[in-house]
Amino acid sequence: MARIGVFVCWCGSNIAATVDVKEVAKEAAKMSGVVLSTDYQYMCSEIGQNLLRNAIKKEKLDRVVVAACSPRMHEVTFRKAAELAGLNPYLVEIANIREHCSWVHKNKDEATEKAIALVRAAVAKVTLNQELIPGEIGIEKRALVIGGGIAGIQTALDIADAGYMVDVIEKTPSIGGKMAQIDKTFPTLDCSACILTPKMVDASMHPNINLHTYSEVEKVSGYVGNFEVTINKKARSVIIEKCSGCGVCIEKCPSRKTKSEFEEGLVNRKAIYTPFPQAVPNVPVIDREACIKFKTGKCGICKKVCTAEAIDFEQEDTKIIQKYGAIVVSTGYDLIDLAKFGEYAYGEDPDVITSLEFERITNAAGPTAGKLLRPSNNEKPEKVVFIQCVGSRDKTCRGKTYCSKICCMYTAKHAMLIKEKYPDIEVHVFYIDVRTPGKNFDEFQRRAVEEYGVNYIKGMVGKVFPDGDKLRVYGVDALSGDTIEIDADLVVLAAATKAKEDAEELGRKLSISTDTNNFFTEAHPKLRPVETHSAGIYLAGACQGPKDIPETVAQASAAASKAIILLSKSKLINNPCVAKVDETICCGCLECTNICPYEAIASTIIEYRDHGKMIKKLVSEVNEALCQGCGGCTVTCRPGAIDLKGFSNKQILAEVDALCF
Amino acid sequence: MLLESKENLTIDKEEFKPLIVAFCCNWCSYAGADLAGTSRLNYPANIRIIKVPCSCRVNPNFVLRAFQNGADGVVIAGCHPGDCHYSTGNYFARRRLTLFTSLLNYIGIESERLKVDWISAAEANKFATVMNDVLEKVHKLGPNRKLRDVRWKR
Amino acid sequence: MTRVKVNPSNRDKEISRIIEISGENIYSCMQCSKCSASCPANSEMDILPHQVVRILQLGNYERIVNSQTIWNCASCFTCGARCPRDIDITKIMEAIRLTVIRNKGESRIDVDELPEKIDDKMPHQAIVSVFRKYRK
Amino acid sequence: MKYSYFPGCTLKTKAQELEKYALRSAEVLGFELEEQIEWQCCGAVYPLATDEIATKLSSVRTLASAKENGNKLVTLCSACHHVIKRVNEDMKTDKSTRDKVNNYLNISEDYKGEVEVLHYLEVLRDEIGFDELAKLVKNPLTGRKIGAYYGCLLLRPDKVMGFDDPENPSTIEEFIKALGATPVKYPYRTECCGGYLSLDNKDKAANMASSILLSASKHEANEIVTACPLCKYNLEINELKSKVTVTYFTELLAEALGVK
Amino acid sequence: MEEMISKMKKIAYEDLSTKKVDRVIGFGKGDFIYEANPIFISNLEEVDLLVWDLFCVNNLSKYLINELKNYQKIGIFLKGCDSLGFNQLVKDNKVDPDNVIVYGVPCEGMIDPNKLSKKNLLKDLRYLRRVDEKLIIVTKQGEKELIAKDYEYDKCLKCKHPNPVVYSELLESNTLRNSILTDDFEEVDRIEDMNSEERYEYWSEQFSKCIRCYACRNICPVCSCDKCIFDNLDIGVSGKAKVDSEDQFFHIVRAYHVAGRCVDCGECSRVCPESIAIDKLNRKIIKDITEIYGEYDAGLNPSKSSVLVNYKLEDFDPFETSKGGK
Repeated sequence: MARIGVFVCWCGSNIAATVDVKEVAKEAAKMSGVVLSTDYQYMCSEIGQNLLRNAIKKEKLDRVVVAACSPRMHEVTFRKAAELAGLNPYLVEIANIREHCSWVHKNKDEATEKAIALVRAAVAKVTLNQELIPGEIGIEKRALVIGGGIAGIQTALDIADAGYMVDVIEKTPSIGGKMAQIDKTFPTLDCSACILTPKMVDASMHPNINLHTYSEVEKVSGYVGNFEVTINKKARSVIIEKCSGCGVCIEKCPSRKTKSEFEEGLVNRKAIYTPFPQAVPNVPVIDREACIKFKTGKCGICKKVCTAEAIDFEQEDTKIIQKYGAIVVSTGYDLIDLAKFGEYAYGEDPDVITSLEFERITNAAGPTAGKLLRPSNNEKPEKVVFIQCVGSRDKTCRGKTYCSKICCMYTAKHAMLIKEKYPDIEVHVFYIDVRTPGKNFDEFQRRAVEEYGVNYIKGMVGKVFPDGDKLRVYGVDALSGDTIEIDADLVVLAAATKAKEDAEELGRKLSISTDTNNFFTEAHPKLRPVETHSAGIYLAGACQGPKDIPETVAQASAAASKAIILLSKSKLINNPCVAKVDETICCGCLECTNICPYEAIASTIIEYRDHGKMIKKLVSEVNEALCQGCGGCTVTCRPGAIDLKGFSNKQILAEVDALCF
Repeated sequence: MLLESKENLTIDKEEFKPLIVAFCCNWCSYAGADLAGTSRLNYPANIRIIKVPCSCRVNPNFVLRAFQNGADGVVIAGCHPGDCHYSTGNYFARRRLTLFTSLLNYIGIESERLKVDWISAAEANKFATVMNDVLEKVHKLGPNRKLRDVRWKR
Repeated sequence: MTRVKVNPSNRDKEISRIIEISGENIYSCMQCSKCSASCPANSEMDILPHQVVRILQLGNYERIVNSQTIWNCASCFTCGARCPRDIDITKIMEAIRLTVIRNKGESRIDVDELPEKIDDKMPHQAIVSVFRKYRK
Repeated sequence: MKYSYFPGCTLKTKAQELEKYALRSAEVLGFELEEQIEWQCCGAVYPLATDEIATKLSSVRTLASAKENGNKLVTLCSACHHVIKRVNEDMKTDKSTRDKVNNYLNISEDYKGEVEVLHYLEVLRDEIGFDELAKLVKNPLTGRKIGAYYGCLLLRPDKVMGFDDPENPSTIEEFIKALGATPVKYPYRTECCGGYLSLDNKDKAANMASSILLSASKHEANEIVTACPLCKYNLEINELKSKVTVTYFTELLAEALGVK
Repeated sequence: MEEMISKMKKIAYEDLSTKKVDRVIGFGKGDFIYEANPIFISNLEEVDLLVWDLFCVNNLSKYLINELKNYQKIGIFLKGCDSLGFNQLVKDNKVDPDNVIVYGVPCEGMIDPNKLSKKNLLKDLRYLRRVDEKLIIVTKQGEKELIAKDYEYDKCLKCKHPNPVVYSELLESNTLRNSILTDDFEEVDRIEDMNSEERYEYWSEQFSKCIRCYACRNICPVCSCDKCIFDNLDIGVSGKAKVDSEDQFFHIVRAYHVAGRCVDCGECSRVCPESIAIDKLNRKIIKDITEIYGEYDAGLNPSKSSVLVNYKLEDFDPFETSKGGK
């Protein structure tokens, strides 16, 4: 028989004014298993806790119910107190007679009656409580950063500076990401390369950072502190260690038909290439789809000219399996495909370009060496039209419902860059709303209007008619109601940002969720913005939602510090309220494995003896380190083989019974 | 005799204090109920809350047991879809309970007696409103005799 | 210029009628004016399509029905095709027209007027369309 | 292959060529257009109001009779196509319209949007294939520069019509190419011709039509083809101002197939 | 029919004699002409006992669970509806498909002896044969031609899978019967149309007939737990007392346990000695699933997860009263 002690708290008058605590204690004393029932003004106070501890020792209590405030307030307090008295903390239950009773009811009789019922339920539950002992898990002191843009670079540098090893996985041949493509950054107009490339070099030189470029995550298993990741290092066909980066191979390569990804397709690149001159590592890669040697077997010029003997046509993809304690996802974003926006003639007329293409055109290291030229005829444009919100704030299937956040600022930047170099070019910006929250942002945009004379027109463009060598832009000024027609030479579309195409797939590998737009979901939109629902996995940058560079860097450092906090611990304590399988009942249907959000349930084959015969049986098995205790599996289990410690079927049924008493 | 029993019935109805058992998920709805307390919002005392880790922990068995043993109504409250502490728990709960509530209704249990709703930790007002609403509807329906175990005292 | 009185009570009457007939949510509109920019008939419109929606949002039904805009809409569906908020403005225009012509004696075109407006090449289709669009 | 065929009023009066050449060409191309018995005018404009039922009935009758015959329904006139296709979509997806219409019509089996509605051009493109069509051409229209004029009704709303990319279509250009002529892409090919405005507001319609003709002639088209009698009318009365002639696509087809 | 029987015998004989299988599960004749019972064959001489007629309604798939404990490789004759159950057994890891050879038997609908009995045709029945839509029946009184549909099991009238959906060998490649494409759930609608009092009354009456024999559970190919929750008093969920609330609890939970997994084979109702309308519970859930989550496909694909262990973000939400959270 259990020896239960019930302690009813007055909480000053908070409870006692509405609930007859003496009556509650008196009724509780009559309940089955209760050997002590008492009340006190403030159970959470030092004296109250001592009362509890002494009673446990003196009355040899093996279970405790505290009727007080919400368990969200003081469950931890009372459990600690019990533990100090030598009682397993999970043998303590709280009856919430303040938030759920005295504070919400007025009638004293009713409130008292309810408080008694709540205590009865807690007593019924605690009778079935069992000692629970949390497990401990070790932590692999190494972090993985997925994505080598500015977010990934910053995260890696911060974690590495804290003294932990970091591996960075980058899908493309070089780190740098979108920021490497950008010309100038708002609102200061400093050169993007000038601030990014030193960081790229720092990352490559840091003794604690390992770069895996041209690589992808193939598989992730394990759990917080103990992830096991399989990385697929794609065959580069160039031996990194041997290559001196002289570039002769690129110069001599005869294949020149592939559009350069880095230059947004404005120019072509070779089959062997480095994406851009400042690439890190500065080692070329052979694009096997484009390479003549790989397509026809003939050629191999690059190999002949390479004095370092770095070219290796036989190289194969290699797999690296590595353990990590923490993972930071920083895979960035893309621009949406504009094929569906036929009214803007993108793809139809070469002088209609995206904002990212514009970045390349205006970039001194870009295909036009920074001169603003029309792609159609390489002449300087006289009139340039910018159209914002192409696909942003768009409820139709063509676009995205959200605001892409960065376009207002970069469009103002683009307009200013033109005006600064070529004051004679007319610049018009069509916008729906100008949104410039951010330090010095609005001042920046106003400067474009007030000092540079950029013509801002509120309204979307209806259609861009290619007309001879001009682009006839039809719009409306929504404010004046005037219809507008501009003979433009260049039209720049601020295409909406979107999550990476493979975000959902990566999310599945990592067991982290994506929202309706495929951006990764943070654990809490306000209070846990860089964490995910999976412990040990953090988010940095635009993979979580559209972000500009300052925000991305801030979030990257935040994610890094979260990872550092985790890695700096010597061990992790588990929540012991986890699922447990009764193998004798489990029928091996494995439905529970389907719904576990943490992949904490796996199958295993057990052997047992039945009537002298060894029988093999398929059953589910819970990995207690992974289980977070949601209990969803228990409901899929028809025979009731899987149960949740601390919230078992019997415990909850006992509570139901007690409440219906 | 007949008249007498009729009288008894009306008195019964007046004194009828419905019992509502509410299963609240720890992270949203239970916290929402706490906030209702902190905000001193009123709702009737006949609502009794059981804490579960997640709405996906609520087994239909629990609901049936509550009705068997005397509950006049049952509430299941969880985080809003998309906000589940365990990412996906309430999505499964939503499917299960969509089918289960429909099934109970099909068996003849008035749909007002089993209420499922999503209540966030911030929605103290919603918590109180939902509870008041359920109580009012159940009160109108009168004591539940369906599924009741005759051996149970209440 | 007189100050326009915002009249939210109109939402209960004519405006909600328009919303009901059109089946479109006028409050989705964020005034990007792409409809107006796209409209091939905008030069004949004293109130541009996006302004029509805005004025409906403000509840000024009178101003809308007295405008030429609704009668110069050719129902070419370009506005709705391009609207980023997925509003079929054509349906709103139609709904406004209907609130007028469904009233007795409010037909926009008279049968007697027809002969002078028709030439012998004009297809039936045009006449049927006009009957459907301008009278009930 | 046999199709149910809905001609529409205009094709029996002012736009007889559109039909005549379509039927002749079909014969050559090896499919049959079986004119429906007792068809009624489609109403020329699709009833945009959610609460209109009566104006949708004639289209549903047409559709239901095609269903009875077990055929796909083919149309020629853009307007009829637009109306019937959209009503069909309503019958497929909008339960309240479906129930009301079926209640009213009281046909033996409820109509639920089962019939596939095809424009003649879609038959050429999807059922016969432009490659196949090109093989059957007897008099290739080599050297002729022809602009396609789509207008509104075939293309929009894309969600329902699903004819082609509404902003940048290519079906008629491919059709022209199949006949051996040179298609001319000009920016105004999807703009509105003014439609029924030409009855009450002639100037406006004239304006709208002229911009289309100007755009086509600027891109050196000598001819324009269309599928809509009203478009043809609007463009034709302004034809004089430019040197572009306007014909039905079926006329062009018949010419190339040698049955004109 | 005779042709089918000889095919069955041939394949059973072949596979047993070549040791391809060491056990065959099929149909044999019972005591009455309108009875066909499962038979289990290991000896070649027993192959001759195999029959196939219009009473082979039994779903044999579940016998595999027990038989596979003692035999290595089993050949089994399965109809369309049985094959769905087989797939579910595979999905629930109750049967390893590698150890089973499924002889697919296309079915043209089975005849319900109760329906014959109601027309007084059962007593002197000698012979029954089906010719397309007609039923040729020979009794003492002579031969008679009936409309087959009038005597088929209700479940056969709504058959979606007259042909097996999975098989190793198909005994007859022709489809003998058209499948019903859209289910009308008319019998469910009729209950839904009642008010809640009437519904409760209806079901109370149904459930109170229950003698808790568990035949419905035992025949069901998706009720395959080793230890059913209703046989496990220790778990504290349910008792065995014969009171209404326990019976109601049993039937509701049974229906819920097969939700999304039930293959609608109708065996539960068929075997119920008290004729409880068990399938009307199952079919209500199937109707809901079809309407809310799209086409019902339990038993079609053993690798696809069932409705209740799956979700979509955009699932229909009957509960949302106000937007909140995000």
